[in-house]
Amino acid sequence: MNSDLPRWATNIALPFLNLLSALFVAAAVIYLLGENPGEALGILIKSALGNAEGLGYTLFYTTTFVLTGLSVSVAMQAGLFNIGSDGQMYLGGLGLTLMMLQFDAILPAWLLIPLAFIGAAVFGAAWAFLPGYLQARRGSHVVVTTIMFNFIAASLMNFIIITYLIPAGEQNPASRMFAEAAWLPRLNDWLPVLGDTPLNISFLVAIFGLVIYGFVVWRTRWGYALRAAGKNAHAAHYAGISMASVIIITMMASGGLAGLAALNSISGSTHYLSLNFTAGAGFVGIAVALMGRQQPIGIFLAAALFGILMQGGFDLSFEKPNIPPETFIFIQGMIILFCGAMENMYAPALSRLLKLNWRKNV
Amino acid sequence: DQPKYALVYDAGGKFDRSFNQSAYEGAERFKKDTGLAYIDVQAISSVQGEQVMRNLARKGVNLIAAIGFTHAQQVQMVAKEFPKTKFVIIDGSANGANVSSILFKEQEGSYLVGVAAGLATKTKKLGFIGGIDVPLIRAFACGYVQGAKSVDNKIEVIQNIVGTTASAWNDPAKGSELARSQMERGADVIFPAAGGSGMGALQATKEKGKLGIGVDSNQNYLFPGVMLTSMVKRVDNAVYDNFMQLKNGTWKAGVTNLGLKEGGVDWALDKDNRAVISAEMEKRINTAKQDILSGKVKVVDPREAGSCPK
Amino acid sequence: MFEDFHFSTILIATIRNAPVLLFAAFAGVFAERSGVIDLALEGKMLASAFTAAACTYATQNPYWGVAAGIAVSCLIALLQAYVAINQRGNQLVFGIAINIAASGLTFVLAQYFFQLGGRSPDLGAARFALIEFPFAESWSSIPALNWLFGQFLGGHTILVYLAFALIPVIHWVINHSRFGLRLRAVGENPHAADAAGINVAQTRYMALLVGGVLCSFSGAYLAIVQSGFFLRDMSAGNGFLALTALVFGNWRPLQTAAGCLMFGFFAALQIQMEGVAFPGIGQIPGSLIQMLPYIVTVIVLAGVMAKSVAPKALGTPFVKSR
Amino acid sequence: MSNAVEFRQISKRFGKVVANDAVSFAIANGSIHGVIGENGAGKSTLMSILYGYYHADSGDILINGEVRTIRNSHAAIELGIGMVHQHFMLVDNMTVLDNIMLGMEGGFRLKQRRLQIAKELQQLCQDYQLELKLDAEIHTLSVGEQQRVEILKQLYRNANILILDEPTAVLTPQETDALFAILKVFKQQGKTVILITHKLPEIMAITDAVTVMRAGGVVASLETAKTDKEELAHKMVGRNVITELPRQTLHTGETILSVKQLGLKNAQGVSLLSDINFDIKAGEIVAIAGVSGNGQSELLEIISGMCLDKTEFITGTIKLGDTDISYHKPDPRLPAKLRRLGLGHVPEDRLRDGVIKDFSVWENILLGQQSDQIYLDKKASIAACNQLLEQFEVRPLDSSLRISQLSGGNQQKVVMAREIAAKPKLLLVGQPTRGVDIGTIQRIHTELLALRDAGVAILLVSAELEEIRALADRILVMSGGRITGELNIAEYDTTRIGLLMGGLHK
Ligand SMILES: Nc1ncnc2c1ncn2[C@@H]1O[C@H](COP(=O)(O)OP(=O)(O)OP(=O)(O)O)[C@@H](O)[C@H]1O
Ligand SMILES: Nc1ncnc2c1ncn2[C@@H]1O[C@H](COP(=O)(O)OP(=O)(O)OP(=O)(O)O)[C@@H](O)[C@H]1O
Ligand SMILES: [Mg+2]
Ligand SMILES: [Mg+2]
Repeated sequence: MNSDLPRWATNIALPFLNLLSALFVAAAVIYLLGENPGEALGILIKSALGNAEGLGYTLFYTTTFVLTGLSVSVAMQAGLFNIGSDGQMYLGGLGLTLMMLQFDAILPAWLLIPLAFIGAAVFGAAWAFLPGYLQARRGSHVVVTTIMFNFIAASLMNFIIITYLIPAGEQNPASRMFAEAAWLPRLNDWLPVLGDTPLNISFLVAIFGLVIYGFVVWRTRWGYALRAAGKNAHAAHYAGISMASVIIITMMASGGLAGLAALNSISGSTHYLSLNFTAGAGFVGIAVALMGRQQPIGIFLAAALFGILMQGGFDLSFEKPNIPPETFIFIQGMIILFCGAMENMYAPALSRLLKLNWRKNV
Repeated sequence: DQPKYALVYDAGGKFDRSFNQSAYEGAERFKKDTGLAYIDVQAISSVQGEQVMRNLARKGVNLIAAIGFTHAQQVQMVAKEFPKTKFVIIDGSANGANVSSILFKEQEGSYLVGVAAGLATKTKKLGFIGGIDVPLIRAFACGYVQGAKSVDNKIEVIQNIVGTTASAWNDPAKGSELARSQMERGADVIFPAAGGSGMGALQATKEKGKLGIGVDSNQNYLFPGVMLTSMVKRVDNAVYDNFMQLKNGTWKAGVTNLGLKEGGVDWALDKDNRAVISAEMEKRINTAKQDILSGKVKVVDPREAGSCPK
Repeated sequence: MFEDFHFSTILIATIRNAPVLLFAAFAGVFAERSGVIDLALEGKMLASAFTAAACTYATQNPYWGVAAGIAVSCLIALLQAYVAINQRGNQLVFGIAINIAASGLTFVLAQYFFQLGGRSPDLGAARFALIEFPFAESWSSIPALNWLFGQFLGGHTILVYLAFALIPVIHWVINHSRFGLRLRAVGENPHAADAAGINVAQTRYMALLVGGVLCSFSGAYLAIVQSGFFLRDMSAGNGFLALTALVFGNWRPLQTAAGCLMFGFFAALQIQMEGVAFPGIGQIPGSLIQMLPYIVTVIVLAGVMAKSVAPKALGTPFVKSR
Repeated sequence: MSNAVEFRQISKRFGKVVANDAVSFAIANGSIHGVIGENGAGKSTLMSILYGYYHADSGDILINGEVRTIRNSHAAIELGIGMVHQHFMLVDNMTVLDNIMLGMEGGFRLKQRRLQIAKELQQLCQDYQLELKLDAEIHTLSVGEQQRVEILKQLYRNANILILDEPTAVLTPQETDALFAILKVFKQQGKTVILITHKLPEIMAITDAVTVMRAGGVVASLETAKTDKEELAHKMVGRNVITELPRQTLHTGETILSVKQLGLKNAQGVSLLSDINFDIKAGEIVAIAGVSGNGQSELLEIISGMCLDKTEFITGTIKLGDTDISYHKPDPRLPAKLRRLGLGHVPEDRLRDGVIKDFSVWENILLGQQSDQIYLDKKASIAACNQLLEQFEVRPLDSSLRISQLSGGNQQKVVMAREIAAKPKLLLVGQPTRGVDIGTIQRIHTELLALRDAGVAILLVSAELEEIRALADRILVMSGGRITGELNIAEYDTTRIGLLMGGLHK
């Protein structure tokens, strides 16, 4: 579209201008709520990035969003819009919890942690299998089936937690807490400056996931098949790529990644499974995938942006009671709007400006 | 200097017209009575809850009251890290020498409003609407059914839940629809325990000229004349008392079960439902109350019994 | 088991449940048949629900509330058109952005104005009157007719009648009017429409605006008719359900309406399934019964209606070139 | 004679590309005016400007002697200009009638207008001898019929100036004749026709004047009667073009493809292919001639392993070398398996099947070969790709471009290069030069002949009899899903082939 703009302009200047616009709208709202926008922004940045512990929390949230963002991105590469990451993450949580409840008393940590991985990924993948299968074999729209599967997951999990997992006499609709052996090592074990943050090794898993994703999608035959199927089904057919298996396998990979996101929240932080623990992370994953253009670095940056808002926004509303936490939900929306949907708004103006400059120089 | 106090709400937030708000009112009353300030904050997720409680403890807050069962595990964890800080968990239980767990016997209050409903119904059909199917809501339902059946064993209680996701507490349209459906099937007194969705249900009962029952705080004032009563759960008292005890140096850790006897739950009678509750009804409800207090009637708690008697 | 079900009640509830979905799904029909994916139904619905409730409360007149809801919903639709058509932005991203923004802003505003935890005050008497058939009285002695005119057909608010009246109207507009013809052409092959001298951008703007108006009724119905107040996030996924009905109905008005009614029906049926002992199964737990409408949708999509065909240009911005 | 259209110094750039460079020429009223030029010469751009689709950066357009600004297609239509685009501008899932009335509805309610317009259209169909079902949906029509819809649309709109952009690229000879007959009637009525084509015989056959474009500019505007094919070809590409390529004598080897009793029915039981029997030996080109829609596409689809949805209705056997490759149940991976057995396939519809538009050129070179290795070595692939691009003179020579940035002709060269580079034993080639300019056609033909001489068996499906004549050693004529005749190239006879194509056995 804006091929006449230099790379630095499309990759840095435009996103920056867009982010600025979103922040401008946010500032207006904060001003109307009776607070000083500049001060608010200062608090937000400082609490999200300005100290090690805040940064730890920011990266903790980022981890979850990277994984759900990857989940949505993988599916998008194959032309599938997986709205079901949230449900898949929910089920992934069930998978790892069942594993941990079963084995946390008898197995050592170095076995439990891989088991948690497998449990989360397998259950997430299994929950994504059926929508994938129905799309591949019956042509049922994956968008609709995954939305439906989110609702179904909510019902199912409600039932399972209430009926089987609540320890006797407890109020909280949640499983019992896992034994410490099943807890993921936290990064503050090695980096004490991080303080009491739940940032754990799933952060490394997420980073590793980004690298693997980038490699598999762009440098292997599976990635090739995936992208080919996503861009042109006819040509994929011509090339002997089975659309059906690409769809099913991709959905399962997507679901598996979403399942892994549960690892961070449960094994890494709370250590028990509770009702609606995903808190909509799967939906943030959609925004992350779209804003990050399904590119590894983009996914990371978008996830980090949402992590910053989550952590900084929470602290800000704590310090400024006039700004309810919901304000940051609105700001999230504005950022997605300006950086995602109106990403090229400033492109014409910028290119005109650059040309003008260029003429002057000549 | 004076001790410092803090309140941590759960996802419902402080104006939910339900137990978060009730806690807020308790703290406000404490502030008014003593002139002492407090900090309050809302944590949307359990991770945030843990984070904020830790921050508050570090800031030197002496008593942190966490509202809602979702905070239970976090309280237990943070309390261990800060043995000098006192914690109160409301609606949930946590272990620790510095933790006070406040639980309510919702079934007892619900039993009383069940008696009221059983006396008020002409159709012998009642309605109950829960937000999500969780143990707490089951306790409400179970007490209500027991109360109604104590009046007339033939009374039938139609039960529904709103949903399974967090939006189940914020779906007044569905709440209203459930109430309508129950009324069309004959129910003439409806008891919603479903947060904001319940407001939709009460609205619908009002429109159809049937009776509604408020929950958690005294909601009789919402629709005077068509509110039969409210099942009040004195979260405000619990917060107020804990704050007061700390101030007076009488605060104690441990599990407290607040039932009728402790004034933790009750039914509400005020000017807004005076016209609906006849003297005869009032007498029978209070008799039921006496029976519970004296131990003559034991209201089954499904959380302990594992299920609700048929 | 069957004696546990009150089918007359289920039918009435179906009618009462349907308008929220009908209005939103029709909004989706216009947007998507013109080639713009409308994931923003949920956000428009929520924004208009808030505006409708707030204005109704302020003016004590539901009609002003509806008018204000229309205005806000149309403003969002205009922004949507600007993004989708002029900016050629990603339509899915727009939808998600608006849904999130609306969820946050309606709460913040509700809290700012009313201080009720994201609620509006009760609208009290400022709501739509129930419309009764004038001759219903005379039938009241015959139970069946009394039910038919008093409860099934009569006794609803004006928005219910509007929703049902719109079914044939929208079918006609889409399939038998000039606007509909152009709309379909633009959504299917905008290049062909453009070559035929049709202004693609203008047609899509119109479609989104009509959708804006329709979607606002959905929000108004939620707030003014069904609840009597606004509450945060009260759209509760209905916008997505409407989209599902749209896909289910193959983007055609009549089938889409049928999809909405089906959802309404199963929602009503599900309410009555709680506590019923089924032979051989016993009582099904409430949380599992909640799945019913969604499972039915999946089964229907997988079985009966395999392969629904979206408008070909859906989601792709129109750029003049081959 | 006055001029219907006159271009004065029209210039148009797309970014750095100059599509039209000070184009000036005039088109006489009541004439048929040809415009020719290589791919990318700027023909379509110029016509799009005339139709209000693009705006010229500078220059004027005169319609009937008056300077006009044509802001959009609507304005062009008002001026009596009609255009039949290179890619048809029809809405697939609407009826012929609705497509024609689109933009001309005349009122909010369609019902009565529909009846009225249908009547008028029937009259027009009679006048111009067009056969069309007005209530048929577009996607059910053949390409030729779709083009008739486009023309009927222009007739109904009373276009006085009709632009046709490569209208014959997808037509059979019969359909082309029918089209030209209509154009002649058009001309008789005093209307003006602008005809863009790559086929010089057509220019010679029907136009009154011709403009040759190259690299955005006008090379010459000539009276058709005063020029010939050779001169035009020379002016077009700037060098001499040999129209007849030299061919070496036939040396056939063993049988590579053997098709026996092949048949295909659709789900309704209608026979699409029946009784197909033929062999192809190494080193020969067997061409299939026929009006499109007579089973050629299905035949290619089955042999290439791409038939998925109606496999249960396939009968007969196919052998590739000694391997039986007949299949009766769907296997989506079959095309890849067949490739490993030595089958190459240049698909009929290259944009749909042959390339992935959003992929770079080097990635497209891997299409079909993607499953040979797990790791895709980008550097090595690009190097290999560049070599191929050089060999096949693909322009621009840049394997990292998205393939959609190449012109159709160059895309075709990429597909061809890919399939040839895999060293197939059998190459299936569908419509290799559709919409491709003369220079490129020559290049592609040269490659195919070289392949034949190297001992590859080639099955060619083409709607161009000229192409078949230039390449084939044997010709099979198909009609109604059967092979209606077979002849050697020595027996080539257009009339006889035409009759066979019409299903007339002699
Ligand atoms: N939409 C576009 N964007 C950028 N450049 C374009 C566009 N359309 C055409 N061009 C440029 O204009 C030049 C002329 O293209 P045009 O389509 O007019 O050629 P043509 O003569 O019609 O070719 P063909 O015989 O292949 O149809 C091309 O070489 C190309 O560089
Ligand atoms: N979006 C674009 N950006 C840049 N160049 C383009 C674009 N679209 C087309 N072109 C250029 O246009 C030229 C011809 O494009 P055009 O679309 O006319 O091809 P075509 O008519 O399909 O080709 P052919 O006549 O060979 O079938 C190519 O050289 C290509 O580089
Ligand atoms: Mg062209
Ligand atoms: Mg061309």
